[in-house]
Amino acid sequence: METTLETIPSAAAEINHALEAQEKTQFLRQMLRIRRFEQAALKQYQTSGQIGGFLHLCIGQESVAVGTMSLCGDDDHIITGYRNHGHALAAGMSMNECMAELFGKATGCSKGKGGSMHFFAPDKNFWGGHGIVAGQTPLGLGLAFALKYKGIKGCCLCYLGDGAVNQGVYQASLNLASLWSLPVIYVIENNQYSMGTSQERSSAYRDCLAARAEAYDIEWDRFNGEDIYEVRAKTLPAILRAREESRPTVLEIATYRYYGHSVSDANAKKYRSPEEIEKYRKLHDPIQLWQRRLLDEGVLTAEQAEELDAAATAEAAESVRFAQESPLPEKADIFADVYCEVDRQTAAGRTGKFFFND
Amino acid sequence: METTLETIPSAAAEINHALEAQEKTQFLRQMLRIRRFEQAALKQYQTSGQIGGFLHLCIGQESVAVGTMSLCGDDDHIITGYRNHGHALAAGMSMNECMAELFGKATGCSKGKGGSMHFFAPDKNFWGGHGIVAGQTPLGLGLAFALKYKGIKGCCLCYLGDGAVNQGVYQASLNLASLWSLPVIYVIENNQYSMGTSQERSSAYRDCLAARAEAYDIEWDRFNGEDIYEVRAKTLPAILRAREESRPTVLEIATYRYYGHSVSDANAKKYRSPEEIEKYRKLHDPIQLWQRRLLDEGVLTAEQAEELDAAATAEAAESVRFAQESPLPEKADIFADVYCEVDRQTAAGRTGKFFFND
Amino acid sequence: MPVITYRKALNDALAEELARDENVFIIGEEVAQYNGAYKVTEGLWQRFGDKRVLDTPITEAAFIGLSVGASMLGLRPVVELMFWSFAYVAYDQIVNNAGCIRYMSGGQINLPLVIRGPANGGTNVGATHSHTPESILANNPGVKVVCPATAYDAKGLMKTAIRDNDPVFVMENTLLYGETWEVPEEEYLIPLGVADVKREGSDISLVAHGRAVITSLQAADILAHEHNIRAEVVDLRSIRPLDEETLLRSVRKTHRAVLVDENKPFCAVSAQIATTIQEKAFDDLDAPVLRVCTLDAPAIYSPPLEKIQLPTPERIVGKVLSIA
Amino acid sequence: MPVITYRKALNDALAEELARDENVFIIGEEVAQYNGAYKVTEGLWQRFGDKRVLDTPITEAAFIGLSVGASMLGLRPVVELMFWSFAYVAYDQIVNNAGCIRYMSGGQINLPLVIRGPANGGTNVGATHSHTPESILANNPGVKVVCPATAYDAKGLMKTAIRDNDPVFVMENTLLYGETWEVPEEEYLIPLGVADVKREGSDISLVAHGRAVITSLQAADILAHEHNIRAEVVDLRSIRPLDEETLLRSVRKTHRAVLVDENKPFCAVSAQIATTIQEKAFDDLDAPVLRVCTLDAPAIYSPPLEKIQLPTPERIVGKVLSIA
Ligand SMILES: Cc1ncc(C[n+]2csc(CCOP(=O)(O)OP(=O)(O)O)c2C)c(N)n1
Ligand SMILES: Cc1ncc(C[n+]2csc(CCOP(=O)(O)OP(=O)(O)O)c2C)c(N)n1
Ligand SMILES: [Mg+2]
Ligand SMILES: [Mg+2]
Repeated sequence: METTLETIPSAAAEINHALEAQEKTQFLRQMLRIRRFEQAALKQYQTSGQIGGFLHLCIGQESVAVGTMSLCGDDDHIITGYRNHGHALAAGMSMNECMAELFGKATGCSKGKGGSMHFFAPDKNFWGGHGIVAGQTPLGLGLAFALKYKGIKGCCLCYLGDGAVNQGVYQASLNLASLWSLPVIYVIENNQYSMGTSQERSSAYRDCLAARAEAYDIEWDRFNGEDIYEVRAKTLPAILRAREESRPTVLEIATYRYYGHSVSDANAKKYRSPEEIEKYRKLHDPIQLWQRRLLDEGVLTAEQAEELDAAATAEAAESVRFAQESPLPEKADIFADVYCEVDRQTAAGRTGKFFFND
Repeated sequence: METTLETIPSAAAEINHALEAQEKTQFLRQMLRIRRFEQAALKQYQTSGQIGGFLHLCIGQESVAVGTMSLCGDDDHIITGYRNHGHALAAGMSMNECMAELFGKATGCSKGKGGSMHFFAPDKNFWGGHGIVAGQTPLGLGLAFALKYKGIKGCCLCYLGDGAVNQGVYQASLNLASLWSLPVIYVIENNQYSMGTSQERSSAYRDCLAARAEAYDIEWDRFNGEDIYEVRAKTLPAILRAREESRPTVLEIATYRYYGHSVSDANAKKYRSPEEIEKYRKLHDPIQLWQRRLLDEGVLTAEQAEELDAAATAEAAESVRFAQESPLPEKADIFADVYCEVDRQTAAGRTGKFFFND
Repeated sequence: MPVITYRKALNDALAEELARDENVFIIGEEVAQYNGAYKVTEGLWQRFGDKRVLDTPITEAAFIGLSVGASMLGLRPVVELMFWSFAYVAYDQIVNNAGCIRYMSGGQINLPLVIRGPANGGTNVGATHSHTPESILANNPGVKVVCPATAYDAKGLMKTAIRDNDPVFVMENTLLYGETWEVPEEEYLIPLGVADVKREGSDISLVAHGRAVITSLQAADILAHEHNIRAEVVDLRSIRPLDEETLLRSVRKTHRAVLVDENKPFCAVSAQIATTIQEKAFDDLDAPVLRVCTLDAPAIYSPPLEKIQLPTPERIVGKVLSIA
Repeated sequence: MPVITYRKALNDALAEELARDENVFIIGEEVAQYNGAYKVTEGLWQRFGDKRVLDTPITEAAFIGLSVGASMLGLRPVVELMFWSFAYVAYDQIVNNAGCIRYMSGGQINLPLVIRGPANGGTNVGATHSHTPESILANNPGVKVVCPATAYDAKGLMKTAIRDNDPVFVMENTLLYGETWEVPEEEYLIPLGVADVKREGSDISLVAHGRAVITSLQAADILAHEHNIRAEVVDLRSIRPLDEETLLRSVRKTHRAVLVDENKPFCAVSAQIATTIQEKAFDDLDAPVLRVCTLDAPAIYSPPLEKIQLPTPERIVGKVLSIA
C-alpha cells in the first residue's frame, strides 16, 4: 500500500486504454454512491433508532468492488460476505432497496428479512451478502460449477476478507476449485484487519495470503486496490482465465477501511493508530485518487465532480426518505419466504404441517 | 515409491548408525506383530461373526508407525485416524486389549465401546483412534499446545491420510500450528488412495501434498516409507524441530496398503490393478525389506527371523483366545463412561438427571 | 409386483430423475466410479457419465456448499453423504446456507437441493458414525426431512424430494438397504408430509419413523399374538412437513400412544410428537404418551450391546404393557 | 449486596477461576487484546497475559478442536464463541470430539472443557447469527448445557462449569449482558442440574430457561395484576443435567404448565419438558402443557418484527389464559 499513484503500466493496459470518458466517470459515480450511501446509513444508524444489528461499512474500499465488477458481463456472478453494501450497489442495486433493507422495511432488497449483512439481487447476478465468515466461499464455487455445467462462459467473483482465509471451508474450496477447474475468482479484500486482529496475528504464510493458492496449483496475484486502473488491469487476466480456460484464480487486493469493523466497534482506534487511519484517508483514498486522475486526464471538470458527489448525496438522502416512508413487513410475513412450495401454494406446499408454534 | 532399497545415506544417518542390534530387531518384531495381529483380526472378522463395523487394515504400511514412533520419548504424544491398529501396537498396547476391543469385550482397550477405529491408551501417550476423517488434526494441535503450555519439551505426532488433507479443519490447523509455533508433526501416510479415489482425483497440488505446508510457512519433507532407516532419518529433524524450536512440520510418507480400504471394500481390486498391488507386495514390502537388511547386516539369522514371526503369530492367536474368552460389557455399562462426574459419583454427578430414557 | 431392495428402490429413483431432468446431478464421496460406499448409486456413473455423477474429495463442507450454490442457479444437486454423521463437518453449510438463504433473500432464491445418505445406529461403527440427525435438522424452519422405512416409501419419497423446490434431507438406513419390499414398476410419487398407517389397530398407537417402523411392526405382532393387543403402527415417513392429522386421528381412536424413535431421547423427534399429542388430543388420552428411544449414551461399539441400545420389539412391548 | 451486570458477573467468574487454577485458559476470537466482542473478557488479557488469554484467527473448528485436545492433557480451556451460532462451523469437533471421546475411550479420557458465548435472537443480526443451539447440543449424552438467566446464576454456573470435569456449554445472552442483578461479593458456586423457582405461585407453572425466564417473570406480573392468576416461574438454569424434580413438583402443585422457550419449536427444549411433564405428572395435569416458542421461521432481521418473533409477555399471557 506504500505506492503512490504512479502505476502507469496499468493505466496503459488495453482494458483501461479502451475506456470511454463516460465509463471512467461512471466509476467515480459508483464509488461516490457507495460512500454517500454508507455515510447516510451510518448517520441513520446513530440517530434514527430504526436500523438494528450490525453495520459493516466498506468506506475506503470502494475501488475494489467497483474496479473488479466493472469487468463483469451478463454471465458473471458475484457473491460476498457481510461487508456487502459496496458490491450490492456496484452490481446495480438501487440505494432505495438497500436503505429500506437496513430499515427492515418490506420494500428492502430482502424484504427486511436479511438486514445489512444479507443483501441479495439474483436478477443482477448478486447472490449475497453472507454473515458467516467464509461461508460464501463454497457457494461461489457452486455458482462457478453451475456455469460450467450449463456450458456458459462466465465466472464467479467471490469476495472474502483477510481474516476469512483461515476458515477451513475456504481452503477446502480452493482444492475443489482447482481439481475440478472451476471458473471462480476468490478476491481477498485485504484491509489488514479482521475485527481487531491484524493480519500478522491471524495468518501464517510465506509471501502473502494469495500465495497460499500455490498449494492447490492455482494462479494468484496481489496488488494495490487504491487505483481503479490497477484493479482492472490485474483482475482482467483472472476473469479471462475463468471464462476461457475455466481455471480459478486467487487475487489479493490491498485496501483499507476507515471506520471500525462495524458501527459497534468500540476499539476502532485502538488496534490501529489514528495516524495510520489518517495516512490512508489522506494519501490512499481511492475516490480522491481516481477523481484526481480524471481531472488530470481532462475527463472531468471539478464542477462535474462536485455535481456527481452532490447527486450521490441527494440519492442517499432520498433513499433514507424512501426507507422511512416504506411499510414494515406484516407479522404474517414472518412465515413467508421460508419454503418455496408454501409460498407458491403448490400441492407440496399445502400438504402436511410446516410451522410448529401451535 | 519407485526406489529400491539403496538409501545408504539414511542408513548411515547418526540416528540409525547408533542403533543397537537389539533395537533393530525390535523394529522387525513390532512390524511383524502388527501384521500378524491384523491378519488374525481379518480372519476373525470373516469367520467368528463376533467383530462388527469396520476393520481398516494397515498391512503394508507398518514401517510408518514403527519407524516414526521409534523416535518417541516419554513426552511425545500420538494421535491418528481410524486406521490405527499399527500405531496402537507400536505405542506399546497389548494385542490382547486390542483384539478384545475388536470383539467388543469389556477387556478391550476402550472397554468395547470404541471398536476398531477407536483404540485409546492415554497412559501410553496414545490418544486414539478417530473415525471422522481429519477430525483428529486439531486434537493433535491441542496436545502440542498443552505440551508448550506446560513447558514440556515434547511433540505430538498426528497421522492422517492422503485423502484427509482436503478436509478444511486440517488446513485450518496448519495455520494455527505455524502461527502459534506448536510442536505438532503432521504425518501424511500417503498410500495413494482414499477409499477408491486416487490422489490425482482427490487433490490439487504443486509438487506434493506436504508441500502445501509452505502456504503456512511450515517446513515439510516427503520420503519413502518402505525403509525404516529412511523413515527415522527423515522424521528425526521434524521431532527435533518440534522439541527444540517448538515448530511444526508436515511429513508425507509414501506407503501402500495391500488390502481394501476396509474389510468391506468390495472394490479393492478394481480401482487398483492387481499388478500394482502385487508389485508393492513383492518389491516394496517394508517387513521383507527390513528383514533382508538385518540379514545382510548380520544382525539377525534367518532362524531368528522365523522365530520372531512365529512368536508374533502365536501372540495374535493368543489374543484371539483372550478376546473370545473375555466377557461382554453389561447392559448397565452402556451408561458408564458418558460423564466423568457420574462415573465418579461426585456431588456433581449425583445432581440432576443425566439420562433421559425414562 | 416386483420385490426389490430398499437400495434398488433408491437407485431406481435416482436413475429415473437423472433421466428425467438434466439439471439433476449426483455428487458425493465414491458415488461414481466406486458405485457408492453402500452401492445406492450403482451403475449411475456408467450410465450418466462424469458430468452427472461426480466423485468428490473428502471435503463435505466444500461440496455441500458447492451444491447449495449450484442450486441457486437452478441445478438440482443430489448430495450423498456416505453417512449422515459426516454432515457435522458441513453443518454450517447445511443449516445456515441451505436452511436460511431463501429466507434472508426475502424469497428470491430457491434451493432445490437433496442431501441423502444413511442415518442410523446398529452397524457397530461407533459413536461418531451413528448419529440420527433428523431431529436436529428438522428443528430448522426452511428445510424438509424425510425418513423412509420401506423400499416403496424410499423410492416415492426420493423422487418427490428431487422434484421439490426446497432443501430436502433424506435419511436412509444401512440396515434396510438389503431388505426387500414390493415396489410397482409404474412411476409413482409419495408426497412429503403424508404419514402412512402401516398396520391398523384399535388399542394403542405406535408412532415411528425410519427403521423404528419395522421394529414397531414386530412389536405389534408380538402384542397381537401374545397379549391380544391390537396396535396401530403409524409411520410418519416425513418429519417436516409433518402429517399431524393422521397421527392425531390414530391417537383419538386408540387413546394411547407409544412413540418409537432411534434418536437419543433428549429433544428427539418423539419429544416433538409427544408434545403435539398431549396438546391436541389431551382429552382423548387414557394414559401418558410414552417413548422408546435409543438408550441415552453415545453409540456403543460392542455388537451385542449396540443391538439392545436401539429400540427393540421387547422394549416396545414392555412400554405398551405398562399403559395398556 | 453489590448490583452488577450479567457481563461483569461472567467476567468475575472467569477472573476468579483463572486466578485459582493455572490450567484454566481463555481462548477465542478477540477475547484478549480487544477485550471480547461483547466485553465479557474485559481486562483479563491485561491481567493474565498472553499465555492465559489467547486471541485466535477466525477458525472455530481448529481452535475448538485444539481446546478439546488440550483438555485431554489436563488443561481446562474456556472457549469463547463470539456467537454460539458460529459453533456450526465447528460442529463435528463439538459433537464428535468433545461429546464422544470420553465414551469411545472407555472412560479413560476426561474433557474438562467449557464453551461459552451468546446464544440468542433479538439483536437483529439475522438468521445465521441468532441460533439457540441448547436443544440440539443437549441431545448429545456426554455434554452438559446451562443457560443462566441472571447475573447471579451466570457467575455461579460459570464457575461450576469451569471446575466440572465434563464438557459444559454455557449459553449466554447478548440482551442480558447489560442487565443488572444483585451478586454477593463472597465466592459461591451453583451446581449444575438444579432449577430455581424464580417466583412462587399456585395457579400455573411457567417453565423457562435463559432470557425466557425474564419474559416469563414479566408475564407473571401481568397475570397477577390483570388476571389475578398466580404464576410460578421455574428457571431450569441447567438443561442437561436437568432438574426434573423441581419442575415436576411445581406442576404437581399448579396442575397447569406453559413452557417458554426461545428455541424454534420443533424438537425444542420445551418439547422435551412437555414430554416429561405429561409422562410423569399425567394425572396431575388439568390441561395440556402448552408452549410459547420463537415464531417458527428463521430469525427475521427487521427489528420491530424480530421483537415479536421471540416469546413476548403478551403471548405467554394469552397461552395461560387459554387454559387457566
Ligand atoms: C464463523 C464466524 N466467526 C466469526 C464471525 C464474527 N466476525 C464477523 S466479521 C469478522 C472479521 C472478519 O475479518 P475479515 O475476513 O478480514 O473481513 P473484514 O471484516 O476485514 O472485511 C468476524 C470475526 C462470523 N461472522 N462468522
Ligand atoms: C468426515 C468423513 N467423511 C468421510 C468418511 C468416510 N471415510 C473414512 S476413511 C475414508 C478415506 C480416507 O482416505 P485417506 O485419508 O487417504 O486415509 P486411508 O484410508 O488411505 O488411510 C473415507 C472417505 C469419514 N470417516 N469421515
Ligand atoms: Mg479484513
Ligand atoms: Mg489414503
